[in-house]
Amino acid sequence: MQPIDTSSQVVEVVPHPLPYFSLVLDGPEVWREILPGQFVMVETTDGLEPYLRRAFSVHDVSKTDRGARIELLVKIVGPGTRALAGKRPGERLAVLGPLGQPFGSAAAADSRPVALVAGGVGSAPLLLLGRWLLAAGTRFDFYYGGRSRLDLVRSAVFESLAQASGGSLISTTEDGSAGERGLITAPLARGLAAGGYRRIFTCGPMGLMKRLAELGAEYGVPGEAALETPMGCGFGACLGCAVELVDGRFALCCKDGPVFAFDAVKW
Amino acid sequence: MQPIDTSSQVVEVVPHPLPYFSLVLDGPEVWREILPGQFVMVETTDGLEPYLRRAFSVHDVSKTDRGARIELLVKIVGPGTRALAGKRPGERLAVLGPLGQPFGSAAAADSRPVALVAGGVGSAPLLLLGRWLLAAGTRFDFYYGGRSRLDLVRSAVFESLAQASGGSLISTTEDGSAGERGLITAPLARGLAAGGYRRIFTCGPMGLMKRLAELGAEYGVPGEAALETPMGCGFGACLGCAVELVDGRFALCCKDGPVFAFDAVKW
Amino acid sequence: MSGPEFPPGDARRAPDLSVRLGALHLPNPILTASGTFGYGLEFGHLTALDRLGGIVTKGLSLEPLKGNPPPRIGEPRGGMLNSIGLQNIGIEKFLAEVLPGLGRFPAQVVVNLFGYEFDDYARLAERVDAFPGVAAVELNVSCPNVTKGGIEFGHDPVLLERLVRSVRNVTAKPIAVKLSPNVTSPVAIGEAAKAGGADILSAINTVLGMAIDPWTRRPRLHTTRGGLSGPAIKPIAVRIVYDVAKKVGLPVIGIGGVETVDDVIEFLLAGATAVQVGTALFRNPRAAEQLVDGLAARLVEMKVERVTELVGGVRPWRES
Amino acid sequence: MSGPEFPPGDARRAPDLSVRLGALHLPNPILTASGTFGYGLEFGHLTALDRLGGIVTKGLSLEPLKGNPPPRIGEPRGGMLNSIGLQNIGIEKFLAEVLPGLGRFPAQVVVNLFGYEFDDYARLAERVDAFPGVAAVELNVSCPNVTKGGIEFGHDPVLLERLVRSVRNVTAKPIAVKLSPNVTSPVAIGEAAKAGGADILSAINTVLGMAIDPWTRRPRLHTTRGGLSGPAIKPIAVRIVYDVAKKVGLPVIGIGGVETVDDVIEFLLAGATAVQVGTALFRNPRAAEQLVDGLAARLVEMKVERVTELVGGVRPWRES
Ligand SMILES: Cc1cc2nc3c(=O)[nH]c(=O)nc-3n(C[C@H](O)[C@H](O)[C@H](O)COP(=O)(O)OP(=O)(O)OC[C@H]3O[C@@H](n4cnc5c(N)ncnc54)[C@H](O)[C@@H]3O)c2cc1C
Ligand SMILES: Cc1cc2nc3c(=O)[nH]c(=O)nc-3n(C[C@H](O)[C@H](O)[C@H](O)COP(=O)(O)OP(=O)(O)OC[C@H]3O[C@@H](n4cnc5c(N)ncnc54)[C@H](O)[C@@H]3O)c2cc1C
Ligand SMILES: Cc1cc2nc3c(=O)[nH]c(=O)nc-3n(C[C@H](O)[C@H](O)[C@H](O)COP(=O)(O)O)c2cc1C
Ligand SMILES: Cc1cc2nc3c(=O)[nH]c(=O)nc-3n(C[C@H](O)[C@H](O)[C@H](O)COP(=O)(O)O)c2cc1C
Ligand code: FES
Ligand code: FES
Repeated sequence: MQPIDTSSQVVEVVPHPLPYFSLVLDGPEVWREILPGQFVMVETTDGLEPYLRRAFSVHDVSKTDRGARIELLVKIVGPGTRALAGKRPGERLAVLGPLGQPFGSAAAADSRPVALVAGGVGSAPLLLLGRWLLAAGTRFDFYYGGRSRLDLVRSAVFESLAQASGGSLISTTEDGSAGERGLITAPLARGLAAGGYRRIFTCGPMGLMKRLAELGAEYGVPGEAALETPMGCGFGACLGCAVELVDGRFALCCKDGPVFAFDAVKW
Repeated sequence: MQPIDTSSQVVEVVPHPLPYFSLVLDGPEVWREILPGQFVMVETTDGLEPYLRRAFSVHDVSKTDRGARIELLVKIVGPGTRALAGKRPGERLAVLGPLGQPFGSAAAADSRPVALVAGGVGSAPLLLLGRWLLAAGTRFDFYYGGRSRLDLVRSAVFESLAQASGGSLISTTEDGSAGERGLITAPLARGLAAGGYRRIFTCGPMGLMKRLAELGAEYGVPGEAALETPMGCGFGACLGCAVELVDGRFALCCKDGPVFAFDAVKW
Repeated sequence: MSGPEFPPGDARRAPDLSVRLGALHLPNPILTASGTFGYGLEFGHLTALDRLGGIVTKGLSLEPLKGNPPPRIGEPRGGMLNSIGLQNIGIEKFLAEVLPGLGRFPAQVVVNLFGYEFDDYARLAERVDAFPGVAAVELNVSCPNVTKGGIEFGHDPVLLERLVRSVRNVTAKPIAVKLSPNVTSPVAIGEAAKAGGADILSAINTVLGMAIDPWTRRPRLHTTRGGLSGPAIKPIAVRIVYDVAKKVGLPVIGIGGVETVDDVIEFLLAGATAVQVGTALFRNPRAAEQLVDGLAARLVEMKVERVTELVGGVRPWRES
Repeated sequence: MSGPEFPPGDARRAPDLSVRLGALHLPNPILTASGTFGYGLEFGHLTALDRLGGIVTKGLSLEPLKGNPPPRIGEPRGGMLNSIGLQNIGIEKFLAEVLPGLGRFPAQVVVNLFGYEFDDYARLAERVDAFPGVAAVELNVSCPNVTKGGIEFGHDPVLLERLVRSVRNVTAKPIAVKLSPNVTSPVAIGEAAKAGGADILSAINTVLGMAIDPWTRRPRLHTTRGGLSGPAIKPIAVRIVYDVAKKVGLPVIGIGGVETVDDVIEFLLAGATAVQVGTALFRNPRAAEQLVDGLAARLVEMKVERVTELVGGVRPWRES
């Protein structure tokens, strides 16, 4: 479906433990068709700081009587995200979307569960993915890693979703303030060693996703990663979001991605 | 008194008929000493639009228990004034002041009244001046000119002040929507012809003030004008606010002004 | 921003937006800038291409180019920094697959050409000369993002004059030469282009810049340096447009930070006959289209019947 | 922004902020830029002058100058445009009335010199050479706001080398040459300055720009063109600092859009040993003073003990 640019209305800004919050936006009917992993480009200010729009994965989607409502899960890291945190219900923002290629479906043939692996706010696109897997009757475990417990934003939601699918939530923090102390790759490696998964879907820091790709290769488990690059436009015009592929070509994160197969990316 | 830079709190934004509003700010004790014609430099955003502070005459001053409160009368003309219009009570703004040279006193020897002449929002500094004249027992007429009635912002306040001093309000609008149709210079010229004034104090568009200087010269009535120039700093650092004087020198509007004697300025 | 509305038959209804840059005639003075709107066709779903005055293609070379490694963009305050490295599909693919589709629009197609070698430009121009769908060529001799070739031509008057002449010899199409702001005298470069047979000057290309992430200590761009664009460079662009329009005497296309109708008016007053919109399109894909409407409305407000009346209309305080 | 707070005796208490640019030793790398903070003394009531690393005076000429007619400033998006015209009190008045008062501060006094004629510079330098209160001279050979003189020197390597040598011959004080961004090769100019005997390169002066009021059709500046400063020019400044620091091999003072601690770090990583704060002072008179505190706090956060460790510390993705 072609992306469209809408002046969408802020429904609310839901605070989570800082620096996280959810931005809920009302939009057109086409948003109902948004798929897990797709993103939108949001105008954060009408001024210069920042000048360009900002990319956000669609965290959740729901129908409204005349259109659709999306939720973005946002981490405040700079001027654009800070500006969004200060929006008030009723304000209007230009939102372009849906953009990019979604996560692929998990080959149904295989009966093993699926592993969703989130590094911090990388959990954003994995909520919608979890809902789809659940609806498709696919069991999944949700691996959630962060620096500290604060970075495991909305983990209760992810836990209940995983459990509803028959799976569970496994979390780690580097400071040990929640879950197992360490990196999320450790428990995942154990899970893979136990031969548990048929597919890995992940979003998070580059380092994490790279390591997961290696683990996947090691255990012969295919996977997909939602990548982040700086983006100038989000719709294929600036060519600024290059991602180097194994074949040496440069793909566009906003058009060919943001979701890429583990084995396609030159990590 | 030396200007100081304060992080002052917004008390309220008082709406007037658009594009006008009042910005009320709480500040330090020294603000109590602000004189008519002096101004402050206000940080309008913490971003880039605009980057530099904006200059505003002090419209009114009052004491608070621990400090002072000032009112700015603002016309929305661009990003900075628009940003100020959107401030909310409790927000903090950097405000530098008081700055500049105030209006001089009206020679008491002469018993004739004084003429205050405002062009649009040029009325801003004349409220405080009116209060001082009133306190000094000096009678004054308030001449208020604008494009339409909307530009005669707060004219009721000016009228009662003038009347309290024993004078009256004379207003004109170019579209005739209030007062006499035409320019404020017309009734003032009549007043001068009737030999009525000992001094003229004015603030408004350059063209108006130039014409008043001519009229003053014509009728041998001295006067002072509060000038406006673009200002980079307001405290004498950028040398950007040059005003050419009759002697050919360039004075700084922010330091030597903004109030200048009619006969000092090369109009 | 939206178009003006007048009672039918109202004389003010349609100010004349058409402009002529030598033999290049445009329905209106708003074009999309090279490299900021692909090859034109891709974005028909995001904006009404048929409203534009012209479309300047992404820089095209003889062979396809894969471009620079990431990171390719950064975002300093007030602008954008890029080093795409002229990634493009190559002239042949463009002529075969893209150009035909562009025929449907009144918007004029300007093909932006880029070469590594001196001869590349003439070969590219020769190749497109046969295609009526190409209204003009724009020579990018000023792209800061390629290590070899390209840029030197735009910094050396002697070389540039020869380069433009070599192109002039192989095509009758209007030739626009895109000026670099990164030179001591854009006027000297513009004069060289004119001497070589250029019909139009496009000013400006991006300004050479650099930014560093204070935490990772990495340049924001893989190539270290890149091209600055957006609002931050507008005053530089207006100055160069003013200088070359006044001193070189060729029609000028103003480029650099154009986003609002005020910006368009400013460039026109400075001496530009048309403008290109670049970075603003990334923020708002409809920016160019909306400027066409906005400009029409503004002309009515200004009581100006022909947009050309504004060209060079700045009123200096004194001779300069 | 405010200073770091540590338990007394804490080793992290005071990172070393002192820097040396040749013979110019500064308590910290934060200076005020010429023309943006008067002669230094005037603003003691607005900021703690004794906290600064150095104060660069407004450009001084042999005779007082009255400057350009208004309007002298405009405010394009993201920056400031000025054409003050080097209004100044003249070198004699400065030496007699201002300099003595500056003696009280640890902040080093750098005298910015400007001349219309070739010989003016040497005469000015000779005049200040006797005054121990002057820590260094900065030659403004790159001011875009004067019609005759000044600027040409900064655009012509041959002329500049001779000019700097003429100054070198009359003073033993450190000589900083202020580079213009409005040239094809700042490196060539920097090398000429070095060949002439310069000790330090100050980069950059303002970028030549222009803006027009779309309604009055008047240039925003009486002189039509003027100097662009502020955040908008930072990427240009960082690029030039990086290039000259790497290729010329003289200590560099980074100037252009410095406002935040991130900006300071960015310039240091690019190769600057110190920075000057200009336009930011207009927005916040305490900007420079606050940067001294902020920088100290940041070094602690970065676990960097000496600010000099950061100089030139950028990590390019590849050789460039
Ligand atoms: C396809 C896609 C989907 C995204 N989804 C989400 C999401 O759901 N929730 C969310 O919080 N964020 C998401 N991001 C990241 C988000 O776009 C950035 O955090 C945002 O642009 C930062 O803008 P800013 O102005 O607040 O900070 P900036 O000033 O732009 O950046 C602050 C710091 O973060 C770094 N940075 C900026 N953008 C990125 C990036 N894309 N990746 C890594 N570092 C960056 C900058 O280098 C800078 O150092 C997504 C990015 C992409 C490309
Ligand atoms: C000493 C002094 C006292 C002032 N007192 C008041 C006051 O009490 N109330 C009030 O509303 N305004 C006052 N002004 C004017 C006020 O400073 C400007 O309107 C304001 O800076 C505009 O900022 P902006 O960002 O909203 O618009 P900008 O984008 O800065 O300007 C919008 C338009 O107005 C023009 N403009 C900007 N500044 C000025 C100026 N100083 N004079 C004339 N035209 C200008 C610009 O050229 C531009 O075309 C005063 C100015 C000075 C110098
Ligand atoms: C991402 C990007 C890619 C660009 N690619 C090209 C190009 O291929 N050829 C060219 O001549 N100019 C190119 N430019 C320069 C623009 O055409 C334009 O001259 C410049 O961006 C200034 O305009 P702006 O401020 O409106 O963006 C590019 C600019 C950007 C931002
Ligand atoms: C109002 C103003 C006046 C200036 N006067 C001078 C000057 O007299 N001599 C000089 O060498 N540079 C002068 N400059 C340039 C600054 O010193 C500095 O190089 C430039 O502004 C870039 O720094 P910034 O972006 O921090 O302002 C002036 C700049 C401004 C804004
Ligand atoms: S972000 Fe612009 S092409 Fe991908
Ligand atoms: S406004 Fe800066 S000197 Fe007057």
